[in-house]
Amino acid sequence: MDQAKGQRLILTAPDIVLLTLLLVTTIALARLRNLVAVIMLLGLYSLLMAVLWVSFDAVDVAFTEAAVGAGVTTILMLAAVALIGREEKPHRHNPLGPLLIVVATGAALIYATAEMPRFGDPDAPAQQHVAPRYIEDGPRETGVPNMVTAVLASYRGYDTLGEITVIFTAGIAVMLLIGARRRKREGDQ
Amino acid sequence: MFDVTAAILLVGMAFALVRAVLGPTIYDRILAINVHGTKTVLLIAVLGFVTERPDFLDLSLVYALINFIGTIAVLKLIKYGYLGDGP
Amino acid sequence: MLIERRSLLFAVHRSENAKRTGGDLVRAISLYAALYGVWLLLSGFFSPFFLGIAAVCCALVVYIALRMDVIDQEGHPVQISWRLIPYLPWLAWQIVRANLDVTRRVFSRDLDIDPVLRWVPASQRTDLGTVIYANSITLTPGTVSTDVEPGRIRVHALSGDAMAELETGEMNARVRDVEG
Amino acid sequence: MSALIDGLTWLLLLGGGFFVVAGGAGLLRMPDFFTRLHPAGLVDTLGAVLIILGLVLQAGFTQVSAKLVLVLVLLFLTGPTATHAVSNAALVSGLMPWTKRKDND
Repeated sequence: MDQAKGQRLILTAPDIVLLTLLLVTTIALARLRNLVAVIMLLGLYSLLMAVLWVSFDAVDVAFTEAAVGAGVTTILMLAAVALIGREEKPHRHNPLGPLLIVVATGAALIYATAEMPRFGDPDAPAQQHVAPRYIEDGPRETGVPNMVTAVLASYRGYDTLGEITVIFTAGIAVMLLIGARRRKREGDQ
Repeated sequence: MFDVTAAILLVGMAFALVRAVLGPTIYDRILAINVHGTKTVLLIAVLGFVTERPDFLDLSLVYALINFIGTIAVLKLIKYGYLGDGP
Repeated sequence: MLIERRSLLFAVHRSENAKRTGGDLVRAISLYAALYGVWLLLSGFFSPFFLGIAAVCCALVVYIALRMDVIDQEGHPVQISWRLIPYLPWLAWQIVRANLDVTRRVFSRDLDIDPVLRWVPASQRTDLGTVIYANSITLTPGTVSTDVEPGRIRVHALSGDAMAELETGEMNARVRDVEG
Repeated sequence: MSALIDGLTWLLLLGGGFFVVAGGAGLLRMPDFFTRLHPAGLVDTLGAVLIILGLVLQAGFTQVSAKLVLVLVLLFLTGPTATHAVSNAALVSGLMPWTKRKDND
Protein backbone atom coordinates (compact mmCIF):
# COMPACT_ATOMS: atom_id res chain seq x y z
CA MET A 1 0.00 0.00 0.00
CA ASP A 2 1.45 3.37 -0.93
CA GLN A 3 2.03 6.08 1.65
CA ALA A 4 -0.40 8.65 0.30
CA LYS A 5 -3.27 6.19 0.54
CA GLY A 6 -2.32 5.01 4.02
CA GLN A 7 -2.03 8.47 5.54
CA ARG A 8 -5.12 10.10 4.18
CA LEU A 9 -6.88 12.25 6.76
CA ILE A 10 -10.20 13.17 5.18
CA LEU A 11 -12.89 10.99 3.69
CA THR A 12 -12.80 10.56 -0.08
CA ALA A 13 -15.83 11.28 -2.26
CA PRO A 14 -16.93 7.62 -2.52
CA ASP A 15 -16.78 7.34 1.28
CA ILE A 16 -19.09 10.33 1.68
CA VAL A 17 -21.56 8.93 -0.87
CA LEU A 18 -21.49 5.55 0.86
CA LEU A 19 -22.03 7.13 4.28
CA THR A 20 -24.97 9.10 2.88
CA LEU A 21 -26.49 5.91 1.49
CA LEU A 22 -25.94 4.28 4.90
CA LEU A 23 -27.78 7.16 6.58
CA VAL A 24 -30.73 6.83 4.18
CA THR A 25 -30.86 3.08 4.85
CA THR A 26 -30.77 3.63 8.61
CA ILE A 27 -33.64 6.14 8.56
CA ALA A 28 -35.70 3.79 6.40
CA LEU A 29 -34.89 0.95 8.82
CA ALA A 30 -36.15 2.93 11.79
CA ARG A 31 -39.40 3.80 10.02
CA LEU A 32 -40.31 0.40 8.55
CA ARG A 33 -42.70 -1.88 10.44
CA ASN A 34 -42.53 -4.97 8.20
CA LEU A 35 -39.81 -7.16 9.73
CA VAL A 36 -38.95 -9.03 6.52
CA ALA A 37 -38.34 -5.69 4.80
CA VAL A 38 -36.24 -4.62 7.79
CA ILE A 39 -34.07 -7.74 7.52
CA MET A 40 -33.54 -7.19 3.81
CA LEU A 41 -32.57 -3.57 4.37
CA LEU A 42 -30.14 -4.73 7.07
CA GLY A 43 -28.56 -7.01 4.47
CA LEU A 44 -28.29 -3.97 2.20
CA TYR A 45 -26.72 -2.03 5.08
CA SER A 46 -24.07 -4.75 5.42
CA LEU A 47 -23.49 -4.58 1.68
CA LEU A 48 -22.77 -0.84 1.86
CA MET A 49 -20.68 -1.28 5.00
CA ALA A 50 -18.49 -3.90 3.31
CA VAL A 51 -17.82 -1.57 0.39
CA LEU A 52 -16.86 1.11 2.91
CA TRP A 53 -14.42 -1.32 4.57
CA VAL A 54 -12.89 -2.05 1.16
CA SER A 55 -12.57 1.69 0.62
CA PHE A 56 -10.79 1.93 4.02
CA ASP A 57 -8.37 -0.85 2.91
CA ALA A 58 -9.72 -3.24 5.56
CA VAL A 59 -10.40 -6.15 3.22
CA ASP A 60 -10.46 -8.82 5.92
CA VAL A 61 -13.09 -6.91 7.88
CA ALA A 62 -15.06 -6.57 4.65
CA PHE A 63 -14.89 -10.35 4.23
CA THR A 64 -16.30 -10.88 7.71
CA GLU A 65 -18.99 -8.28 7.09
CA ALA A 66 -19.97 -10.05 3.87
CA ALA A 67 -20.04 -13.56 5.32
CA VAL A 68 -21.49 -12.79 8.75
CA GLY A 69 -23.36 -9.49 8.32
CA ALA A 70 -25.02 -10.15 4.98
CA GLY A 71 -24.99 -13.94 4.95
CA VAL A 72 -25.36 -15.70 8.28
CA THR A 73 -27.15 -12.91 10.17
CA THR A 74 -29.78 -12.55 7.44
CA ILE A 75 -30.58 -16.25 7.54
CA LEU A 76 -30.64 -16.36 11.37
CA MET A 77 -32.95 -13.36 11.62
CA LEU A 78 -35.23 -14.80 8.94
CA ALA A 79 -35.43 -18.01 10.95
CA ALA A 80 -36.34 -15.93 14.00
CA VAL A 81 -39.02 -14.01 12.06
CA ALA A 82 -40.47 -17.31 10.86
CA LEU A 83 -41.12 -18.10 14.53
CA ILE A 84 -42.33 -14.73 15.82
CA GLY A 85 -44.37 -13.19 12.98
CA ARG A 86 -43.66 -10.56 10.37
CA GLU A 87 -45.14 -7.32 11.71
CA GLU A 88 -43.67 -5.17 14.46
CA LYS A 89 -46.13 -4.25 17.22
CA PRO A 90 -46.79 -0.52 17.69
CA HIS A 91 -44.80 1.18 20.48
CA ARG A 92 -46.58 1.98 23.69
CA HIS A 93 -43.82 3.79 25.58
CA ASN A 94 -42.43 7.24 24.93
CA PRO A 95 -39.38 7.10 22.62
CA LEU A 96 -37.83 10.27 24.08
CA GLY A 97 -35.98 8.59 26.97
CA PRO A 98 -34.17 5.96 24.84
CA LEU A 99 -33.38 8.64 22.25
CA LEU A 100 -31.72 10.77 24.94
CA ILE A 101 -29.57 7.84 26.10
CA VAL A 102 -28.52 7.01 22.53
CA VAL A 103 -27.63 10.62 21.74
CA ALA A 104 -25.63 10.94 24.98
CA THR A 105 -23.74 7.68 24.31
CA GLY A 106 -23.04 8.74 20.74
CA ALA A 107 -21.74 12.13 21.87
CA ALA A 108 -19.45 10.46 24.43
CA LEU A 109 -18.08 8.10 21.77
CA ILE A 110 -17.44 10.92 19.32
CA TYR A 111 -15.73 12.89 22.12
CA ALA A 112 -13.51 9.86 22.81
CA THR A 113 -12.37 9.64 19.17
CA ALA A 114 -10.50 12.93 19.62
CA GLU A 115 -7.92 11.00 21.66
CA MET A 116 -7.43 8.34 18.98
CA PRO A 117 -4.45 8.40 16.60
CA ARG A 118 -5.04 9.70 13.08
CA PHE A 119 -6.47 7.26 10.53
CA GLY A 120 -3.56 5.27 9.07
CA ASP A 121 -0.95 7.03 11.24
CA PRO A 122 2.30 5.00 11.07
CA ASP A 123 3.34 6.29 14.54
CA ALA A 124 0.19 5.02 16.25
CA PRO A 125 0.80 2.55 19.13
CA ALA A 126 -1.00 -0.20 17.25
CA GLN A 127 1.51 0.08 14.38
CA GLN A 128 4.56 0.28 16.68
CA HIS A 129 3.96 -2.57 19.16
CA VAL A 130 3.93 -6.11 17.71
CA ALA A 131 2.74 -5.31 14.18
CA PRO A 132 6.27 -4.89 12.66
CA ARG A 133 7.27 -8.34 13.90
CA TYR A 134 4.14 -9.92 12.35
CA ILE A 135 4.73 -8.12 9.08
CA GLU A 136 8.43 -8.97 8.84
CA ASP A 137 8.58 -12.48 10.27
CA GLY A 138 5.01 -13.71 9.85
CA PRO A 139 5.37 -15.41 6.46
CA ARG A 140 8.63 -17.13 7.50
CA GLU A 141 7.52 -18.20 10.98
CA THR A 142 4.02 -19.46 10.13
CA GLY A 143 4.13 -20.24 6.40
CA VAL A 144 0.73 -18.54 5.94
CA PRO A 145 0.57 -16.06 3.04
CA ASN A 146 -2.26 -13.94 4.49
CA MET A 147 -1.05 -11.80 7.40
CA VAL A 148 -4.38 -11.55 9.19
CA THR A 149 -4.84 -15.31 9.02
CA ALA A 150 -1.29 -15.77 10.34
CA VAL A 151 -2.10 -13.66 13.40
CA LEU A 152 -5.51 -15.22 14.04
CA ALA A 153 -4.69 -18.87 13.43
CA SER A 154 -1.06 -19.03 14.53
CA TYR A 155 0.11 -16.23 16.86
CA ARG A 156 -3.26 -16.11 18.62
CA GLY A 157 -4.18 -19.72 17.95
CA TYR A 158 -5.39 -20.58 21.47
CA ASP A 159 -7.43 -17.39 21.61
CA THR A 160 -9.14 -18.29 18.33
CA LEU A 161 -9.73 -21.86 19.51
CA GLY A 162 -11.52 -20.51 22.58
CA GLU A 163 -13.67 -18.22 20.42
CA ILE A 164 -14.63 -21.05 18.11
CA THR A 165 -15.56 -23.25 21.08
CA VAL A 166 -17.90 -20.57 22.40
CA ILE A 167 -19.55 -20.02 19.01
CA PHE A 168 -19.87 -23.76 18.40
CA THR A 169 -21.55 -24.27 21.78
CA ALA A 170 -23.93 -21.40 21.15
CA GLY A 171 -24.78 -22.77 17.70
CA ILE A 172 -25.57 -26.23 19.09
CA ALA A 173 -27.73 -24.70 21.84
CA VAL A 174 -29.74 -22.69 19.30
CA MET A 175 -30.22 -25.71 17.04
CA LEU A 176 -31.41 -27.78 20.01
CA LEU A 177 -33.94 -25.10 20.99
CA ILE A 178 -35.37 -24.66 17.48
CA GLY A 179 -35.27 -28.39 16.76
CA ALA A 180 -37.16 -29.25 19.95
CA ARG A 181 -39.88 -26.79 19.04
CA ARG A 182 -40.32 -28.30 15.59
CA ARG A 183 -40.59 -31.86 16.88
CA LYS A 184 -43.26 -30.82 19.35
CA ARG A 185 -45.33 -29.23 16.59
CA GLU A 186 -45.08 -32.38 14.48
CA GLY A 187 -46.30 -34.39 17.49
CA ASP A 188 -49.37 -32.14 17.72
CA GLN A 189 -50.54 -32.85 14.21
CA MET B 1 -10.86 5.81 -15.46
CA PHE B 2 -11.79 3.37 -12.68
CA ASP B 3 -12.87 6.16 -10.32
CA VAL B 4 -15.30 7.42 -12.98
CA THR B 5 -16.77 3.93 -13.25
CA ALA B 6 -16.99 3.70 -9.44
CA ALA B 7 -18.87 7.02 -9.37
CA ILE B 8 -21.32 5.81 -12.02
CA LEU B 9 -21.88 2.59 -10.07
CA LEU B 10 -22.55 4.61 -6.91
CA VAL B 11 -25.22 6.58 -8.77
CA GLY B 12 -26.81 3.32 -9.91
CA MET B 13 -26.68 2.01 -6.34
CA ALA B 14 -28.42 5.14 -5.08
CA PHE B 15 -31.26 4.54 -7.59
CA ALA B 16 -31.65 0.95 -6.42
CA LEU B 17 -31.57 2.07 -2.79
CA VAL B 18 -34.39 4.56 -3.38
CA ARG B 19 -36.51 1.79 -4.89
CA ALA B 20 -35.69 -0.50 -1.96
CA VAL B 21 -36.79 2.18 0.52
CA LEU B 22 -39.94 3.18 -1.41
CA GLY B 23 -41.17 -0.37 -2.04
CA PRO B 24 -44.17 -0.47 -2.25
CA THR B 25 -44.48 -4.29 -2.23
CA ILE B 26 -42.01 -6.63 -0.56
CA TYR B 27 -41.07 -8.01 -3.99
CA ASP B 28 -40.01 -4.57 -5.20
CA ARG B 29 -37.65 -4.39 -2.26
CA ILE B 30 -36.21 -7.86 -2.89
CA LEU B 31 -35.67 -7.01 -6.55
CA ALA B 32 -34.05 -3.67 -5.72
CA ILE B 33 -31.73 -5.26 -3.15
CA ASN B 34 -30.79 -7.98 -5.62
CA VAL B 35 -29.90 -5.34 -8.22
CA HIS B 36 -28.07 -3.36 -5.55
CA GLY B 37 -26.09 -6.51 -4.72
CA THR B 38 -25.04 -6.99 -8.34
CA LYS B 39 -23.84 -3.40 -8.43
CA THR B 40 -21.94 -3.91 -5.17
CA VAL B 41 -20.15 -6.91 -6.67
CA LEU B 42 -19.12 -4.77 -9.63
CA LEU B 43 -18.16 -1.82 -7.40
CA ILE B 44 -15.88 -3.94 -5.20
CA ALA B 45 -14.19 -5.30 -8.33
CA VAL B 46 -13.70 -1.77 -9.68
CA LEU B 47 -12.49 -0.44 -6.30
CA GLY B 48 -9.80 -3.12 -6.32
CA PHE B 49 -8.48 -1.57 -9.53
CA VAL B 50 -8.77 1.98 -8.14
CA THR B 51 -6.48 1.11 -5.23
CA GLU B 52 -4.33 -1.08 -7.51
CA ARG B 53 -4.85 -4.14 -5.34
CA PRO B 54 -7.05 -6.42 -7.46
CA ASP B 55 -6.87 -9.23 -4.88
CA PHE B 56 -10.12 -7.77 -3.49
CA LEU B 57 -11.84 -9.87 -6.14
CA ASP B 58 -12.35 -12.77 -3.74
CA LEU B 59 -14.75 -10.48 -1.92
CA SER B 60 -16.71 -9.97 -5.14
CA LEU B 61 -16.98 -13.74 -5.52
CA VAL B 62 -18.22 -14.17 -1.95
CA TYR B 63 -20.77 -11.42 -2.49
CA ALA B 64 -22.09 -12.80 -5.75
CA LEU B 65 -22.88 -16.03 -3.87
CA ILE B 66 -24.23 -14.52 -0.64
CA ASN B 67 -26.52 -12.14 -2.52
CA PHE B 68 -28.12 -15.11 -4.28
CA ILE B 69 -28.49 -17.22 -1.13
CA GLY B 70 -30.00 -14.28 0.78
CA THR B 71 -32.53 -13.58 -1.98
CA ILE B 72 -33.62 -17.21 -2.16
CA ALA B 73 -33.89 -17.49 1.65
CA VAL B 74 -36.10 -14.39 1.89
CA LEU B 75 -38.32 -15.63 -0.93
CA LYS B 76 -38.62 -19.06 0.66
CA LEU B 77 -39.72 -17.52 3.95
CA ILE B 78 -42.30 -15.30 2.24
CA LYS B 79 -43.68 -18.05 0.03
CA TYR B 80 -43.80 -20.92 2.52
CA GLY B 81 -43.46 -19.27 5.93
CA TYR B 82 -40.51 -21.38 7.11
CA LEU B 83 -36.84 -21.89 6.27
CA GLY B 84 -35.89 -25.46 7.20
CA ASP B 85 -37.51 -28.69 6.08
CA GLY B 86 -40.88 -27.31 7.06
CA PRO B 87 -43.05 -27.20 10.14
CA MET C 1 -45.08 -31.46 -1.79
CA LEU C 2 -41.57 -32.40 -2.87
CA ILE C 3 -42.29 -31.11 -6.37
CA GLU C 4 -43.76 -27.90 -5.08
CA ARG C 5 -40.81 -27.24 -2.81
CA ARG C 6 -38.28 -27.74 -5.60
CA SER C 7 -40.30 -25.52 -7.89
CA LEU C 8 -39.16 -22.50 -5.91
CA LEU C 9 -35.77 -22.76 -7.54
CA PHE C 10 -36.21 -24.45 -10.85
CA ALA C 11 -39.90 -25.13 -11.18
CA VAL C 12 -39.30 -28.49 -12.78
CA HIS C 13 -40.21 -32.02 -11.83
CA ARG C 14 -37.49 -34.38 -10.76
CA SER C 15 -37.49 -36.96 -13.51
CA GLU C 16 -38.19 -40.58 -12.72
CA ASN C 17 -34.96 -41.81 -14.29
CA ALA C 18 -32.74 -39.95 -11.80
CA LYS C 19 -32.03 -43.13 -9.86
CA ARG C 20 -28.52 -44.13 -8.84
CA THR C 21 -26.37 -45.59 -11.60
CA GLY C 22 -22.70 -46.26 -12.31
CA GLY C 23 -22.57 -42.80 -13.86
CA ASP C 24 -22.57 -41.37 -10.36
CA LEU C 25 -18.95 -42.33 -9.79
CA VAL C 26 -17.87 -40.64 -13.02
CA ARG C 27 -19.81 -37.53 -12.05
CA ALA C 28 -18.30 -37.50 -8.56
CA ILE C 29 -14.79 -37.71 -10.02
CA SER C 30 -15.44 -34.96 -12.55
CA LEU C 31 -16.95 -32.80 -9.78
CA TYR C 32 -13.78 -33.38 -7.75
CA ALA C 33 -11.62 -32.34 -10.71
CA ALA C 34 -13.71 -29.21 -11.28
CA LEU C 35 -13.51 -28.24 -7.59
CA TYR C 36 -9.76 -28.78 -7.53
CA GLY C 37 -9.39 -26.63 -10.63
CA VAL C 38 -11.39 -23.80 -9.06
CA TRP C 39 -9.27 -24.06 -5.90
CA LEU C 40 -6.02 -23.76 -7.89
CA LEU C 41 -7.46 -20.83 -9.83
CA LEU C 42 -8.51 -18.93 -6.72
CA SER C 43 -5.55 -19.73 -4.48
CA GLY C 44 -2.53 -19.22 -6.71
CA PHE C 45 -0.23 -20.99 -4.19
CA PHE C 46 1.35 -24.25 -5.24
CA SER C 47 3.31 -25.43 -2.21
CA PRO C 48 2.66 -29.07 -1.14
CA PHE C 49 0.96 -27.88 2.06
CA PHE C 50 -1.73 -25.92 0.21
CA LEU C 51 -2.18 -28.58 -2.47
CA GLY C 52 -2.76 -31.12 0.31
CA ILE C 53 -5.35 -28.91 2.04
CA ALA C 54 -7.07 -28.50 -1.34
CA ALA C 55 -7.26 -32.28 -1.81
CA VAL C 56 -8.85 -32.76 1.62
CA CYS C 57 -11.34 -29.88 1.22
CA CYS C 58 -12.49 -30.99 -2.24
CA ALA C 59 -12.93 -34.57 -1.00
CA LEU C 60 -15.06 -33.26 1.87
CA VAL C 61 -17.27 -31.25 -0.50
CA VAL C 62 -17.76 -34.22 -2.84
CA TYR C 63 -18.64 -36.40 0.17
CA ILE C 64 -21.23 -33.88 1.35
CA ALA C 65 -22.63 -33.58 -2.18
CA LEU C 66 -22.96 -37.38 -2.32
CA ARG C 67 -24.74 -37.42 1.04
CA MET C 68 -27.09 -34.65 -0.10
CA ASP C 69 -27.79 -36.71 -3.23
CA VAL C 70 -27.29 -33.77 -5.57
CA ILE C 71 -24.88 -35.49 -7.97
CA ASP C 72 -27.26 -36.46 -10.75
CA GLN C 73 -27.82 -35.44 -14.36
CA GLU C 74 -29.49 -32.26 -13.21
CA GLY C 75 -26.93 -31.19 -10.61
CA HIS C 76 -23.88 -31.92 -12.68
CA PRO C 77 -24.73 -31.76 -16.37
CA VAL C 78 -21.56 -32.96 -18.10
CA GLN C 79 -23.38 -34.45 -21.06
CA ILE C 80 -24.55 -31.24 -22.71
CA SER C 81 -21.66 -28.88 -22.02
CA TRP C 82 -20.07 -29.02 -25.47
CA ARG C 83 -23.38 -28.61 -27.32
CA LEU C 84 -23.88 -25.30 -25.49
CA ILE C 85 -20.93 -23.74 -27.33
CA PRO C 86 -22.71 -22.82 -30.60
CA TYR C 87 -25.80 -21.71 -28.65
CA LEU C 88 -24.06 -19.18 -26.39
CA PRO C 89 -22.93 -16.67 -29.08
CA TRP C 90 -26.46 -16.60 -30.50
CA LEU C 91 -27.86 -16.03 -27.00
CA ALA C 92 -25.30 -13.26 -26.41
CA TRP C 93 -26.44 -11.50 -29.58
CA GLN C 94 -30.08 -11.77 -28.49
CA ILE C 95 -29.15 -10.32 -25.09
CA VAL C 96 -27.39 -7.33 -26.68
CA ARG C 97 -30.38 -6.61 -28.95
CA ALA C 98 -32.85 -6.94 -26.07
CA ASN C 99 -30.71 -4.68 -23.86
CA LEU C 100 -30.76 -1.90 -26.44
CA ASP C 101 -34.51 -2.29 -26.89
CA VAL C 102 -35.28 -2.13 -23.14
CA THR C 103 -32.89 0.82 -22.66
CA ARG C 104 -34.69 2.73 -25.39
CA ARG C 105 -38.04 2.07 -23.72
CA VAL C 106 -36.73 3.10 -20.27
CA PHE C 107 -35.54 6.46 -21.56
CA SER C 108 -38.45 7.18 -23.92
CA ARG C 109 -40.54 10.06 -22.65
CA ASP C 110 -43.89 8.29 -22.24
CA LEU C 111 -42.43 4.87 -21.25
CA ASP C 112 -43.16 3.00 -24.46
CA ILE C 113 -44.32 -0.20 -22.75
CA ASP C 114 -47.27 -2.55 -23.11
CA PRO C 115 -46.73 -5.48 -20.72
CA VAL C 116 -48.26 -8.88 -21.48
CA LEU C 117 -48.37 -12.13 -19.50
CA ARG C 118 -48.82 -15.28 -21.56
CA TRP C 119 -47.92 -18.98 -21.76
CA VAL C 120 -45.43 -20.02 -24.44
CA PRO C 121 -44.79 -23.66 -25.40
CA ALA C 122 -41.53 -25.30 -24.28
CA SER C 123 -40.84 -28.46 -26.26
CA GLN C 124 -37.66 -29.61 -24.49
CA ARG C 125 -37.51 -33.27 -23.54
CA THR C 126 -35.54 -32.94 -20.30
CA ASP C 127 -35.98 -30.80 -17.22
CA LEU C 128 -32.50 -29.38 -17.72
CA GLY C 129 -33.43 -28.23 -21.22
CA THR C 130 -36.53 -26.50 -19.88
CA VAL C 131 -34.42 -24.79 -17.23
CA ILE C 132 -31.94 -23.59 -19.88
CA TYR C 133 -34.82 -22.27 -21.98
CA ALA C 134 -36.48 -20.53 -19.02
CA ASN C 135 -33.20 -18.98 -17.90
CA SER C 136 -32.44 -17.86 -21.46
CA ILE C 137 -35.82 -16.13 -21.52
CA THR C 138 -35.06 -14.39 -18.23
CA LEU C 139 -31.52 -13.46 -19.28
CA THR C 140 -32.94 -11.63 -22.29
CA PRO C 141 -34.17 -8.31 -20.89
CA GLY C 142 -37.75 -7.59 -21.89
CA THR C 143 -38.95 -11.12 -21.17
CA VAL C 144 -39.02 -12.89 -17.79
CA SER C 145 -40.20 -16.43 -17.12
CA THR C 146 -42.56 -16.29 -14.16
CA ASP C 147 -43.84 -19.86 -13.99
CA VAL C 148 -42.79 -23.20 -15.43
CA GLU C 149 -44.96 -26.24 -16.05
CA PRO C 150 -44.11 -29.34 -18.08
CA GLY C 151 -44.32 -28.26 -21.72
CA ARG C 152 -45.00 -24.57 -21.22
CA ILE C 153 -43.54 -21.44 -19.61
CA ARG C 154 -45.45 -18.39 -18.43
CA VAL C 155 -43.67 -15.30 -19.69
CA HIS C 156 -44.05 -11.67 -18.67
CA ALA C 157 -42.91 -9.40 -21.50
CA LEU C 158 -42.35 -5.66 -21.42
CA SER C 159 -43.84 -5.18 -24.88
CA GLY C 160 -45.85 -7.05 -27.47
CA ASP C 161 -42.80 -7.01 -29.79
CA ALA C 162 -40.62 -8.95 -27.34
CA MET C 163 -43.40 -11.49 -26.82
CA ALA C 164 -43.98 -11.84 -30.57
CA GLU C 165 -40.30 -12.53 -31.10
CA LEU C 166 -40.35 -15.24 -28.45
CA GLU C 167 -43.47 -16.75 -30.00
CA THR C 168 -41.69 -17.36 -33.31
CA GLY C 169 -40.17 -20.29 -31.38
CA GLU C 170 -36.59 -19.81 -32.57
CA MET C 171 -35.09 -19.84 -29.08
CA ASN C 172 -37.22 -22.84 -28.18
CA ALA C 173 -35.90 -24.78 -31.18
CA ARG C 174 -32.29 -23.82 -30.50
CA VAL C 175 -32.45 -24.96 -26.87
CA ARG C 176 -33.98 -28.25 -28.08
CA ASP C 177 -30.93 -28.66 -30.33
CA VAL C 178 -28.67 -28.10 -27.31
CA GLU C 179 -30.26 -31.16 -25.70
CA GLY C 180 -29.26 -33.24 -28.76
CA MET D 1 -0.96 -0.78 -28.24
CA SER D 2 -1.40 0.37 -24.66
CA ALA D 3 -3.36 3.44 -25.79
CA LEU D 4 -5.65 1.21 -27.85
CA ILE D 5 -6.34 -1.04 -24.84
CA ASP D 6 -6.95 2.00 -22.62
CA GLY D 7 -9.39 3.43 -25.16
CA LEU D 8 -11.25 0.14 -25.42
CA THR D 9 -11.40 -0.08 -21.63
CA TRP D 10 -12.88 3.40 -21.42
CA LEU D 11 -15.48 2.41 -23.98
CA LEU D 12 -16.40 -0.80 -22.18
CA LEU D 13 -16.49 0.73 -18.69
CA LEU D 14 -18.57 3.73 -19.77
CA GLY D 15 -20.88 1.45 -21.76
CA GLY D 16 -21.34 -0.80 -18.75
CA GLY D 17 -21.90 2.23 -16.52
CA PHE D 18 -24.54 3.48 -18.96
CA PHE D 19 -26.50 0.23 -18.72
CA VAL D 20 -26.13 0.16 -14.92
CA VAL D 21 -27.61 3.66 -14.65
CA ALA D 22 -30.29 2.79 -17.22
CA GLY D 23 -31.25 -0.20 -15.09
CA GLY D 24 -31.43 1.98 -11.98
CA ALA D 25 -33.49 4.61 -13.77
CA GLY D 26 -35.83 1.95 -15.12
CA LEU D 27 -36.21 0.54 -11.63
CA LEU D 28 -37.48 3.97 -10.55
CA ARG D 29 -39.58 4.86 -13.60
CA MET D 30 -41.47 1.64 -14.30
CA PRO D 31 -45.06 1.54 -13.01
CA ASP D 32 -45.20 -1.85 -11.22
CA PHE D 33 -43.16 -4.77 -9.97
CA PHE D 34 -43.34 -6.93 -13.09
CA THR D 35 -42.21 -4.16 -15.42
CA ARG D 36 -39.35 -3.36 -13.04
CA LEU D 37 -38.00 -6.88 -13.56
CA HIS D 38 -36.87 -5.95 -17.05
CA PRO D 39 -34.57 -2.99 -16.31
CA ALA D 40 -33.09 -5.11 -13.50
CA GLY D 41 -32.06 -7.49 -16.27
CA LEU D 42 -30.06 -4.68 -17.91
CA VAL D 43 -27.79 -4.47 -14.87
CA ASP D 44 -27.45 -8.23 -14.61
CA THR D 45 -26.49 -8.74 -18.26
CA LEU D 46 -24.84 -6.02 -20.35
CA GLY D 47 -24.00 -3.78 -17.39
CA ALA D 48 -22.05 -6.53 -15.63
CA VAL D 49 -20.54 -7.99 -18.81
CA LEU D 50 -19.16 -4.69 -20.17
CA ILE D 51 -17.67 -3.54 -16.86
CA ILE D 52 -16.02 -6.90 -16.18
CA LEU D 53 -14.71 -7.13 -19.75
CA GLY D 54 -13.21 -3.66 -19.31
CA LEU D 55 -11.46 -4.77 -16.12
CA VAL D 56 -10.25 -7.97 -17.82
CA LEU D 57 -8.66 -5.87 -20.58
CA GLN D 58 -6.70 -3.94 -17.96
CA ALA D 59 -5.70 -7.02 -15.97
CA GLY D 60 -4.41 -8.93 -19.00
CA PHE D 61 -3.87 -12.68 -18.99
CA THR D 62 -3.53 -13.14 -15.20
CA GLN D 63 -5.18 -14.80 -12.22
CA VAL D 64 -7.14 -11.58 -11.71
CA SER D 65 -8.79 -12.01 -15.10
CA ALA D 66 -9.67 -15.61 -14.29
CA LYS D 67 -11.38 -14.48 -11.09
CA LEU D 68 -13.23 -11.72 -12.95
CA VAL D 69 -14.54 -14.25 -15.46
CA LEU D 70 -15.59 -16.50 -12.56
CA VAL D 71 -17.54 -13.58 -11.04
CA LEU D 72 -19.25 -13.10 -14.39
CA VAL D 73 -20.15 -16.80 -14.67
CA LEU D 74 -21.60 -16.75 -11.14
CA LEU D 75 -23.66 -13.66 -11.91
CA PHE D 76 -24.99 -15.28 -15.09
CA LEU D 77 -25.92 -18.51 -13.32
CA THR D 78 -27.55 -16.94 -10.27
CA GLY D 79 -29.05 -13.78 -11.79
CA PRO D 80 -31.86 -15.30 -13.89
CA THR D 81 -32.63 -17.89 -11.22
CA ALA D 82 -33.12 -15.21 -8.59
CA THR D 83 -35.21 -13.10 -11.00
CA HIS D 84 -37.38 -16.10 -11.83
CA ALA D 85 -37.80 -16.94 -8.14
CA VAL D 86 -38.89 -13.43 -7.18
CA SER D 87 -41.29 -13.06 -10.12
CA ASN D 88 -42.76 -16.50 -9.46
CA ALA D 89 -43.24 -15.71 -5.76
CA ALA D 90 -44.95 -12.42 -6.63
CA LEU D 91 -47.25 -14.13 -9.13
CA VAL D 92 -48.17 -16.92 -6.72
CA SER D 93 -48.89 -14.36 -3.99
CA GLY D 94 -51.55 -12.83 -6.25
CA LEU D 95 -49.81 -9.66 -7.38
CA MET D 96 -51.44 -8.63 -10.67
CA PRO D 97 -49.31 -7.25 -13.52
CA TRP D 98 -49.94 -3.67 -14.62
CA THR D 99 -51.37 -3.41 -18.14
CA LYS D 100 -51.76 -0.51 -20.52
CA ARG D 101 -55.37 -1.16 -21.51
CA LYS D 102 -57.85 -1.19 -18.66
CA ASP D 103 -60.27 -3.50 -20.53
CA ASN D 104 -57.68 -6.31 -20.56
CA ASP D 105 -58.75 -9.40 -18.68
